[in-house]
Amino acid sequence: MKKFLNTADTYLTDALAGFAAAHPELSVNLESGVVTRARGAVAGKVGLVSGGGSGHEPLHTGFVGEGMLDAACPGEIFTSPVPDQATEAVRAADSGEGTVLVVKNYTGDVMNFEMAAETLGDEGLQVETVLVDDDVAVEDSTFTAGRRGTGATLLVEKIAGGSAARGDALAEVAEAGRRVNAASRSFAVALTACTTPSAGRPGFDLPEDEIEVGVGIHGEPGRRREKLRSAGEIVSDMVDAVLDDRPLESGSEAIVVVNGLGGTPLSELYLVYGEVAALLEERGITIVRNAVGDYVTSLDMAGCSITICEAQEDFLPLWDAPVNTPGLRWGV
Amino acid sequence: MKKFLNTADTYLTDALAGFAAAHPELSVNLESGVVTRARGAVAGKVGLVSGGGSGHEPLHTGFVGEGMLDAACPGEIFTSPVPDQATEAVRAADSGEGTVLVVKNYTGDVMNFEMAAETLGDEGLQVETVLVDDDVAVEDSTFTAGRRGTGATLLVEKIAGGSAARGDALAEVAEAGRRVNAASRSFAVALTACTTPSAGRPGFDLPEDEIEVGVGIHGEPGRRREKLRSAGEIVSDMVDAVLDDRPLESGSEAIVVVNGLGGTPLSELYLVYGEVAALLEERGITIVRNAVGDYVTSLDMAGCSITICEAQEDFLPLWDAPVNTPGLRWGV
Amino acid sequence: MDIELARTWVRGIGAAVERERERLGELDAAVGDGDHGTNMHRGFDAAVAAVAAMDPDSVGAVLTTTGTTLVSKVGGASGPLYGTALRAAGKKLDAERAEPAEVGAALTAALEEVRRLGGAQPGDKTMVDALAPAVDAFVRAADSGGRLGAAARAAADAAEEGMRATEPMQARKGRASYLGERSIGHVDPGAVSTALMMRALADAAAEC
Amino acid sequence: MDIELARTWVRGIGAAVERERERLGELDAAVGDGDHGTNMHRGFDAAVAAVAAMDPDSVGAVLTTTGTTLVSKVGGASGPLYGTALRAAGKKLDAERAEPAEVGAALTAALEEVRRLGGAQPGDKTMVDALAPAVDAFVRAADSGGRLGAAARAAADAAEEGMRATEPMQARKGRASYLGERSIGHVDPGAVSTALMMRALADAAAEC
Ligand SMILES: Nc1ncnc2c1ncn2[C@@H]1O[C@H](COP(=O)(O)OP(=O)(O)O)[C@@H](O)[C@H]1O
Ligand SMILES: Nc1ncnc2c1ncn2[C@@H]1O[C@H](COP(=O)(O)OP(=O)(O)O)[C@@H](O)[C@H]1O
Ligand SMILES: [Mg+2]
Ligand SMILES: [Mg+2]
Ligand SMILES: [Mg+2]
Ligand SMILES: [Mg+2]
Repeated sequence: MKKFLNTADTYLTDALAGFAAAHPELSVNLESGVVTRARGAVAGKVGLVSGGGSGHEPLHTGFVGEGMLDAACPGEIFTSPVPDQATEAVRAADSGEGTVLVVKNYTGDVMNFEMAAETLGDEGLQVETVLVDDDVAVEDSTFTAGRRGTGATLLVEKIAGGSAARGDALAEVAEAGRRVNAASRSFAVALTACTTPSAGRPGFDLPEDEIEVGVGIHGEPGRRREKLRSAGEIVSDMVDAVLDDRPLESGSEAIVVVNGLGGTPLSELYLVYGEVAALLEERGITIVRNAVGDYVTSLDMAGCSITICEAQEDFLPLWDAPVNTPGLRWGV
Repeated sequence: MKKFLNTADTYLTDALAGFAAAHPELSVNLESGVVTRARGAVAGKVGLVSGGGSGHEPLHTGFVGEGMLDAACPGEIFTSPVPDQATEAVRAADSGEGTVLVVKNYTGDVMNFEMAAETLGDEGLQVETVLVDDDVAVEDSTFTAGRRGTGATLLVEKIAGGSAARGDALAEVAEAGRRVNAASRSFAVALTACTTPSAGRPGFDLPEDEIEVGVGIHGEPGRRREKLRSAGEIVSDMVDAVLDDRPLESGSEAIVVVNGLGGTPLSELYLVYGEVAALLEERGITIVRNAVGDYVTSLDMAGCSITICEAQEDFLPLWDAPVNTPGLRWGV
Repeated sequence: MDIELARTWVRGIGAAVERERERLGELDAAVGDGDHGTNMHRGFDAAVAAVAAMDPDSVGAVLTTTGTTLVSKVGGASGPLYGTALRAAGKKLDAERAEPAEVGAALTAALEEVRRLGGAQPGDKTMVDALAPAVDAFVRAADSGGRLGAAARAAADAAEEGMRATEPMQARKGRASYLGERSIGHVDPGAVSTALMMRALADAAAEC
Repeated sequence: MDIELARTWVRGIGAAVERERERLGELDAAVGDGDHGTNMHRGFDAAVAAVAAMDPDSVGAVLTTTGTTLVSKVGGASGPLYGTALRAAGKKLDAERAEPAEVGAALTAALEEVRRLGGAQPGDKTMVDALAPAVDAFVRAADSGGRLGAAARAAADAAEEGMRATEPMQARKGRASYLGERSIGHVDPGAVSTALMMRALADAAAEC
């Protein structure tokens, strides 16, 4: 395993310590991993909290700050946080107006956050959960744990964050998040497996001429293995998968995220974006906003995901609203 | 070779086409590769132009925009641009106040930009060149081509960009850039080699337990090969190399850049930053600003560089000044 | 089952998980995200310490503390499932000693909790495929007058058989379900850890 | 040398570079950034086309166009060096024919331009280590009354010898100098491309 690390066991806390050192505007509890804004909950504002396994940086810790999350609770690598972390994060985020909890749809995440929500409910805190399940590589049926939460999380957290920041009420913030999720679909492919510090070697072996298609963000193998083809062909399949699941008519407007999985350089992501843009143009879909970069990663995996979100009218001002976080920053 | 690409020959133009599609606020000449602000030169403002080989994205194209560059001229991958590209970029950036050309110190870059500057001089345009040479892995002696320009380029372009944006005159903008360069030193290590599309395979073979120490940003081997050690040990050597070359006294203030080379995930960069922060604290040096992320990359190389810049008084307001580019954005 | 035996059981699981940590991780890497070994290890490390530090007044207290520790240390899918299951089992055993039938009722409560929380049916390729036959075997042995050791041995055997039976299954719950047909041909890591837990009980109760 | 021979020379370099593209890249990867093959290929591809499309009125025009094309297509270190060198050579040959001594003077001008622009001394492990002995051998052969073919052959032989002599050198110019002692043991890619260029001249002038 080739990584900058001291020991596998301290990887997470060491990385978090560095994050804390780099971002004095945030407050980082190195014991629990919970990250909050240094100034605490914002009076009169609905809280927004997210969390999940680590290894997806900048998600979620990198999205804490003005215009986005109030707190994040990262778990161990690829392991959903425990309920205690989630309750700590929500308590820190709650100013009395209630808190929206953004949860990616994984069995572990759902269960742990549910337990946290019960505890918080018992304490009299209002908590609304927004479940993100955008990954069309997984069929949403009784034969699976349901679609996974992946790239759309960026959109949900930014737009719900904008809604909370402008003073919307708890139900409205949650509703904004849910509508973004409902309007979004994603699909990912991996060129290489990723290596968790504890495993010390890649999660799967992938020959030089093969790729994993329909992967998630936890280093698991995808739906199928294919021969490596040209970017144009790969991206065309990805866009088809996304739009087959949730068609967009000619004339619609979309927000597109081309998200790197951690080991793919920016130039390749732009190349992929160019293919997406051409394909959507052919279909008469206008891309009104885009984000190209590493947002929801899978450690050092080479690969990318494509998220297409129908840009419903009220999404754009909330996407454009000021944001000041380590991972996303504009307008302030 | 595992990359998202169509053909090796079209890699660069395809990536640039995607960049153009993603950033309508910029104007991209797909023939020459020159990127300018869509609204052109800013009246009354000194122009700021940079360029160099491609493969370092977001540098330089991703730093075109308000508060930073007016134009960038990317060459082929790891190949300095030709004089025609540089002249096109400078002409687009020049509003009559003269233009500062940021050039990284490589034989090819220096010669090509010099030829461009001669041509531009003949046309009556005023051009000042700022040479960036921060990489202490290379001795600055007659036995080498001199220190390379690497991570400090981010600082030079941002701070000179801030100087130009606030209306400083040509000589002042150039002087700001030169002083940032003089105040900065960098050092990089690679965990893996990178693969150029045209070569199709890694530039060198590196066993699982070895790293290249003192690498540049063009996939070349480093000064020496070493056993992989803990992040703490590696970073300690890197910081020593930087500060041995340009010592900072206890009590000084620094801007620190921990820069990913393209294939290293953000969590590792933060881990490295944590080590740097601890080492500088031990030496009594206060980090007053930091940037942790991929800024000056080497395609898909896993590795990082550390840049330490003495934060001279006037640097901070210029670093903090608003910037709105694809690769760096705050304050607007 | 007395308090000391409960403690020995927890320690036994801790030792088994320590020993099998890497294998659990590899099994999970094949169909999931590879963290089941470290998850179980982190949880039972803490649980063993918690149980050693406490002065329990009932068998159930040992299991409840173990469950609570798992919930607050493990995360992922296995943390809440094993954690609440053990808490449910603990609630049933509020005396200093428990007869085999009472232990059987506690294990039944644990299984119900796993099924309620996770919603998995037998055949979905989860820990349920090891736990359900194990609980069934335990209860049957205890009901027919079997001693703790014998019932636990029957349970461990059944758990291991159920664990092996997950190999040809296609997963319908948890991360492995994302793989669809590609999940076939791999043993479920949670079923393996369940089998380890039942075997640890059998070993702890071997003399009873 | 007449105009046609100059064209044949440029085409010959184009073919050699096409053939050796990969090797030039590999040599450059060992001590530099691996682009020398694609750089030369891109440049001479364009130069061959430019020279084919033009209707030159002098030998020098062919070389000047080649040089200008290299400057505007290659980039890197080799682009300006080879480009301005060929332009300097071209300026010396403004007639339809050039005698061997005139070609020798043109090559001398090219070498001077490379040395002026790049600042490299013989022994610095650059193209100069192939070009300097080649020009020297050419001029000596021409001065002693040798015909173009013989002078060019002497130059090509000297270039190849000079190229091979770069292997044990430690680089002091260009990217290879960044490697310090690690640059020892590799042939300089620019010296190789220079040798290819001189050999292409010898081949084009074989019958002269
Ligand atoms: N819905 C479920 N019901 C029962 N068991 C489940 C369920 N989902 C997952 N599991 C079990 O959890 C195990 C995985 O645990 P672990 O790897 O620790 O968590 P995660 O899947 O969150 O990474 C699986 O092997 C399976 O036995
Ligand atoms: N200062 C110099 N003087 C003469 N030749 C040089 C100098 N620097 C580099 N070269 C030559 O250029 C060659 C490399 O060319 P190329 O790879 O195309 O450009 P770059 O080094 O910019 O990638 C070297 O092998 C060397 O022969
Ligand atoms: Mg997990
Ligand atoms: Mg080059
Ligand atoms: Mg797992
Ligand atoms: Mg080169």
